[in-house]
Amino acid sequence: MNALEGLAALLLVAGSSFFLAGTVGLLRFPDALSRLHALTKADNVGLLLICSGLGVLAGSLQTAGMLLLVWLLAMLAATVSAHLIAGRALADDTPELPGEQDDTP
Amino acid sequence: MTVLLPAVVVFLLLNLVAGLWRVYTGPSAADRMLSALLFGSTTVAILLLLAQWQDSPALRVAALLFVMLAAITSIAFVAMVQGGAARRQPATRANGTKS
Amino acid sequence: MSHAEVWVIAAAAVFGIGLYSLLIASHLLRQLIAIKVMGSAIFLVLVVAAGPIDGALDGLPKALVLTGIVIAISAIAFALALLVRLAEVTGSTSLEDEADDDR
Amino acid sequence: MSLAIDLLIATGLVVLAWQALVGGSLFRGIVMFIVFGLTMALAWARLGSPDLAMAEAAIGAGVTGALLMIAYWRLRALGANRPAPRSPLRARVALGVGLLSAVLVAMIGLAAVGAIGPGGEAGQALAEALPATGLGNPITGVLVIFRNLDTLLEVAVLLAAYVASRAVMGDDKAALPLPPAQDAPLVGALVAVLAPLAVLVAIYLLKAGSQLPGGAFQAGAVLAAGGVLLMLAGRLHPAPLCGVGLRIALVAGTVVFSGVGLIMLALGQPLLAIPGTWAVYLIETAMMISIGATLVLLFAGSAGLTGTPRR
Repeated sequence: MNALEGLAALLLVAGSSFFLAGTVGLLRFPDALSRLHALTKADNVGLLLICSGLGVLAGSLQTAGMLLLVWLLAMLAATVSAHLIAGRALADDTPELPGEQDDTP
Repeated sequence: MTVLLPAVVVFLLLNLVAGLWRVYTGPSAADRMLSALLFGSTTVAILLLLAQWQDSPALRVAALLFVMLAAITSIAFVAMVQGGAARRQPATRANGTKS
Repeated sequence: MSHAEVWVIAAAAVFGIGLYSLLIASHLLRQLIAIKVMGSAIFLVLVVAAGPIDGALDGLPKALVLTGIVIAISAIAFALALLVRLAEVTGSTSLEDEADDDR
Repeated sequence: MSLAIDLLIATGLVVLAWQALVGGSLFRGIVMFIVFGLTMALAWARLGSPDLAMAEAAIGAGVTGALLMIAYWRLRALGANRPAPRSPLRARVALGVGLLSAVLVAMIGLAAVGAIGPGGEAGQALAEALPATGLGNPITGVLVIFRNLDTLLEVAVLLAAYVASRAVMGDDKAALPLPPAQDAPLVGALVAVLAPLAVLVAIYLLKAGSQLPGGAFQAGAVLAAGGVLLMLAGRLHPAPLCGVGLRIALVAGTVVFSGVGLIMLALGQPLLAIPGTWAVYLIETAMMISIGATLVLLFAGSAGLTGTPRR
């Protein structure tokens, strides 16, 4: 049991480090496309590791299946979102949408 | 485990706070949407961790709903800007790759 | 500071920000968001005031808030329909009279 | 450690509310508000309300963001996003009013937390009466059995919101079409996975709702999110007319709920008495369909919906 908890702890810590990497990339990378690249990949690996850690910890096949489903759907959502946002970032390099104005003094 | 799970949750929340900076500064609309993406995936991870820690399986269903519907806002965003007045010609789009 | 106090104070701050913004924002879309944010703050107070954070459930306020969430979004959707119609008819997204401006 | 989590989420809510509402571009405000909704789901999770977390997740992630963005786009297409400036005096008064209201809410909230304490009387009465109903989820019990007139009227409010929005649409129904769908192959794959899954999850939530967190409102919100997805992907279009099926879906919740209640009245029972668990399922199913259909129509801002003819 202890070995399992150790494994789960390792996976959780590894997962959160990937989330940290994604956030660092989001903050430090120079343009929208590279930020997108850093964020989506790192976050999905992080989510996978955290899901595996939780699956090990939960010890029930049903929960593990649920976690797997969540991760697969997250992959799908991230793929589509990243593709759409990347297309948008390519199509338009202007800093803000036209028609953008501050509406409060 | 009773210490590690909340610790990871706190860590991810701090991560989110850092990510908020990108929504704040932008500079482009795509950047802001990108951070919304970060918030989606991190929130899912936090919900799953809370489900385990608080022993509340229903939160996993909430996480499932989150990932299912996370893409909708992105689609609305793209539909909005591409369908709007800011629509660019395909030629401009190809030029955009230079950056 | 206890858990409940943290939530109540945060909810109060959110409500104050919402009301402040409702009064100063001129764009009606922003005002709608302000109303929605104020509603969320009240939902928080209701649920926090009902009971402990870990432990027994009190179903009454939660049922109230659950329907409230759905009703709030439908009210916002209706308000947005009104707003779009207003913009179609008057070309403005504000209820202010132009003559009221100081500038 | 748990206090640290609560403090972080609560502070996050305050910061996000400020960012969403004060200063900055309107678009940033909308994105910040979407993030605020996601954070609210975390808050409900911390407050031991998975029911609310589910509803907030479905509404916040699936409907609110899309609704605000499309409305923003429509306003911009109308060229109407020109705000008027405000006087500084008014800002100062507003600041005072905001501060005052915050103090007031804090005082009321803190007093309520101290006064009621764990497990108020109504909550205890509910916990005692619940086993007799055969339901395990107190929230479903409250919604369908103990406060059923409230719930019936809330479903009616949804219907009223739709009727009212239809009334203000003017003569040219569905005046502005939704933006065209882009990148169809990838979005198509997403829809092919998510639309059936949304129906499946909605049915699961409905079935689970009698014992576990879940129920008609969450299930209806998930269905609505699925419908919004279909509209955004160009599979459903706003139509000037409302078909028969759609009309039935719109009124199903109100009609079935009040129908069951009136039949029980005719049988000599109290008004809106629920004859058994099967009736709870029947009513919840009808409510789910109505909630989903109404929210999708409100999103479309049109009278009806029509599918795309295959090309």
